[in-house]
Amino acid sequence: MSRTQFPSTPLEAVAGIPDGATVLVGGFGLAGMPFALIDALIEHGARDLTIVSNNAGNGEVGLAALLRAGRARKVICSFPRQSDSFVFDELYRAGKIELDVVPQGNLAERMRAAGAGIGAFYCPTAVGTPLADGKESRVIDGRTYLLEYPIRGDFALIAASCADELGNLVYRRTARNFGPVMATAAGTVIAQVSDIVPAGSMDPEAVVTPGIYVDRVVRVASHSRLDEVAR
Amino acid sequence: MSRTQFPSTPLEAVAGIPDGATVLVGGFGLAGMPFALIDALIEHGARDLTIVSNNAGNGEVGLAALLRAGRARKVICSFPRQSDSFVFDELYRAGKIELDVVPQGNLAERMRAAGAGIGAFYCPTAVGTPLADGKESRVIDGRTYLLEYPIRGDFALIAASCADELGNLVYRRTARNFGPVMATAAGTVIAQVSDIVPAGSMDPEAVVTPGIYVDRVVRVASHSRLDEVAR
Amino acid sequence: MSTAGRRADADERYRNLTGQGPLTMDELARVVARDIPRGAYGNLGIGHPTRVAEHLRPEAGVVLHTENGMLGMGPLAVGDDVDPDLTNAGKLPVTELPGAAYFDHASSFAMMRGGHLDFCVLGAYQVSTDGDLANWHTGAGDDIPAVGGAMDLAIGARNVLVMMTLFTRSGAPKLVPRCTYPLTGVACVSRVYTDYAVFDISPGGGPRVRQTFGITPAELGQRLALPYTLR
Amino acid sequence: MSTAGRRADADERYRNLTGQGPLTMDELARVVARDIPRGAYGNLGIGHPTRVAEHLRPEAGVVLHTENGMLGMGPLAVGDDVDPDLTNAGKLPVTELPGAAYFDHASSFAMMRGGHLDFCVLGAYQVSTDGDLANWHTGAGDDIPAVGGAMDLAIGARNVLVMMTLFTRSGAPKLVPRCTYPLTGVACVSRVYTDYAVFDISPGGGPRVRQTFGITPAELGQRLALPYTLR
Repeated sequence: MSRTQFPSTPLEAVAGIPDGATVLVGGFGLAGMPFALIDALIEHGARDLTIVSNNAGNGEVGLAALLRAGRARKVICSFPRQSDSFVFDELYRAGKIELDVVPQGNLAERMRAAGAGIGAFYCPTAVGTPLADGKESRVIDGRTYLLEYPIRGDFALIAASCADELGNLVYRRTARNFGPVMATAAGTVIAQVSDIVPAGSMDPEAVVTPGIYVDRVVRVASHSRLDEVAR
Repeated sequence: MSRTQFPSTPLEAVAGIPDGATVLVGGFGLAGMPFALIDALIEHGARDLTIVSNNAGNGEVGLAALLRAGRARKVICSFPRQSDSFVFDELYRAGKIELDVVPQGNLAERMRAAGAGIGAFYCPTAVGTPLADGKESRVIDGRTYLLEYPIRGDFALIAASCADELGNLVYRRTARNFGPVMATAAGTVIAQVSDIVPAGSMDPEAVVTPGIYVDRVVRVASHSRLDEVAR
Repeated sequence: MSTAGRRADADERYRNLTGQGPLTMDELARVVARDIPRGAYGNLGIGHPTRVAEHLRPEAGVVLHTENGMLGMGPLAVGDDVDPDLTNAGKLPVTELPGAAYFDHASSFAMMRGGHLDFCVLGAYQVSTDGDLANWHTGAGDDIPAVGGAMDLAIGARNVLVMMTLFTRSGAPKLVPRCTYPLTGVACVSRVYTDYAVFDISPGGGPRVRQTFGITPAELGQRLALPYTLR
Repeated sequence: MSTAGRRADADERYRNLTGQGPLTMDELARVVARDIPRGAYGNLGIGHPTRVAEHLRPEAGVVLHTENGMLGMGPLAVGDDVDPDLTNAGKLPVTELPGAAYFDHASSFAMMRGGHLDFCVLGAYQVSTDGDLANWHTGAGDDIPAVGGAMDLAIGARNVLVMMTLFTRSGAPKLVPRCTYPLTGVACVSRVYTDYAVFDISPGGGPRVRQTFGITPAELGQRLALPYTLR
């Protein structure tokens, strides 16, 4: 009915992601990480990807597995270094992956700008720090700002808790994190969800990501991969 | 408990609004218009106000009554001219009120920028039109944008359907409109609501305006003024 | 007449349109509606464009956006369905369809400006043969300027469709080499639906006649007094 | 020991702090917590600052923000309360208090950058006597840069409180005339809580000693090797 598609497997859901694509990947640590879609992307085989995500993988699953498989050319993130980010650390120290570190709020706001048709914006974050290097600055009302440009994805892979038949999404707790803003900022938005419900069974006041932003939805078993990680 | 206050009358709620203040006023037409707070502001007596709102009053109530009482020096809005905007029309044609017309999306986004700590942003709206006059422009990736600055209020008057004891707000249907963005963009945010419920009785996933943005909440009888207008 | 009855009636008339002379605005709304792709998201401007909704078949799954914060807008509300908290951009009471979603003004215009709406249908005072749009201000000195969301829609929707009479009451063409009214947007219109003909507009190429109603392209060119031959 | 028991114990020790020598980080967390105003909204950084939460009295109504999208964060989750979808910025499982609200990353950092948080408490490698903060990067060549939300908090919270040991393990002062580590933010810190003393920082004025723990201001000045006398 709506233009949102409902492929039956994660592999079908990631169809068409080409080599060299920029892929936004939701999640903050493990919460909201679209494990099934990332596994499918590994199986799908696209290479030379630029990955935009808050972290650069935990343990050996999810993003870390994608990196280990050698599929990413570059990571744009706020916080690559974690206690269990050994896959990224090794690739980075070996010079096998490019890293662009962006303050977490700028990462979110630059994707928001991409989704909201904003050409660029003046942001006070990182003024006077090494991350300001090479950026244009401007004083407005006595305060210094840096000019920040949108970050747009060719694709976004996100996880939500539930979709309806129009592609409207709701999330659970802090697993919401980057999903909603990434959904606005990519050419093709692919969501994995635990449930798909009929149109009209979601509270219209509580929809977080309207279906207009969602191109493909695939249902996957709830939290299977998280439970595995937690073990 | 939280820093949100709960005055018992609309008049107490608007206490302290000084002459010359910039006041953001929620609502789109009648939906979401904070009638009780506007009436209280008229009674309170502050003059020489700059009003930021989508419209410039309907009929003789709400904003129109405030304008008729001669309290506003200037209106910043997107759509002053309506079938029943005769109060504003008369003042404007008599040269008794200043008007700054802003495209509706820019009105919203400029308030969002104020609330989100953005110094200015490049926006594609109104390029090549008379509303671009005097604005700085810039070509980014081949497209022309105008530089737009934040609109900040000293106070915001908004209407929501329900608050909890922490000042968290939810709205009803399209009465949500400008309330959430105005709540982020003013020094003191005053909300009229139909109900106040205990902390914990609102779904945390469905809160639209977190209490951090809300300084004062006053309960008023539901829709009394709208019913009156509808008659 | 019921909506279904009206639609059947319009169907009947549509089959006999060619050669019958200029269309009524209701017939034209039917022509516009037939061109909207299944599952598309779009916004119908105030006035004649609103009537396009009556001709959209529910099974086509077209989702309507109203800039005051909603996707999934249904038909105008009557009787007990009237809710002052649920209106369209023209402030008329409307209804909610299953799968609807509400959001605030900043989100609504971010959606619009970010290029997420597949189409909008707008009225116009004038459209230039390069796709410039003039629909917000007559330019008369005593006209109170009011822009609303027109400029945001003009630059935001992927396809800006105009629906208008081709001539003013005094017979002046409204499709013109260069707009004399103040502009709403530059080179933004991709198609113009009029009572005499439908035109495709492409940058630099001049309008292409897609369909005529009771008039030949040659006669059209003559009445429009264009400095070139219509294709 | 239970949280309540731990708090009572800390109370007891706090009464006997003066003259007892440097505080433990837990004792210091207690000192920080006592200074947080009732009903304040704030964010506690990863590491030692997280422990401030244990010393906030529920009746003070302090509301904790976690940048991964929540206000109203409760204590760390244990046992059945652990929910992989509910974590803090350090990716540890936490709980939800009554009146909590969830939002996405763009909203979370808009809140932060917009100056809506009353305070944050951050750890630091160094703080300059002008309030410059260095807490994200050691500057070592093989250190993988990871900034997270540190720069956003540094420029966003109304009061940036730092909590740190005053000396490195090798005895070098961490309150310094000029940071040698890469900066997180410029002139952003307003107060520094350390195991030896609490300092107020104001622009241009040099730090003012607010409280000492088992050391005199003169001894402090000597150990810090500041080019001026502490007030």
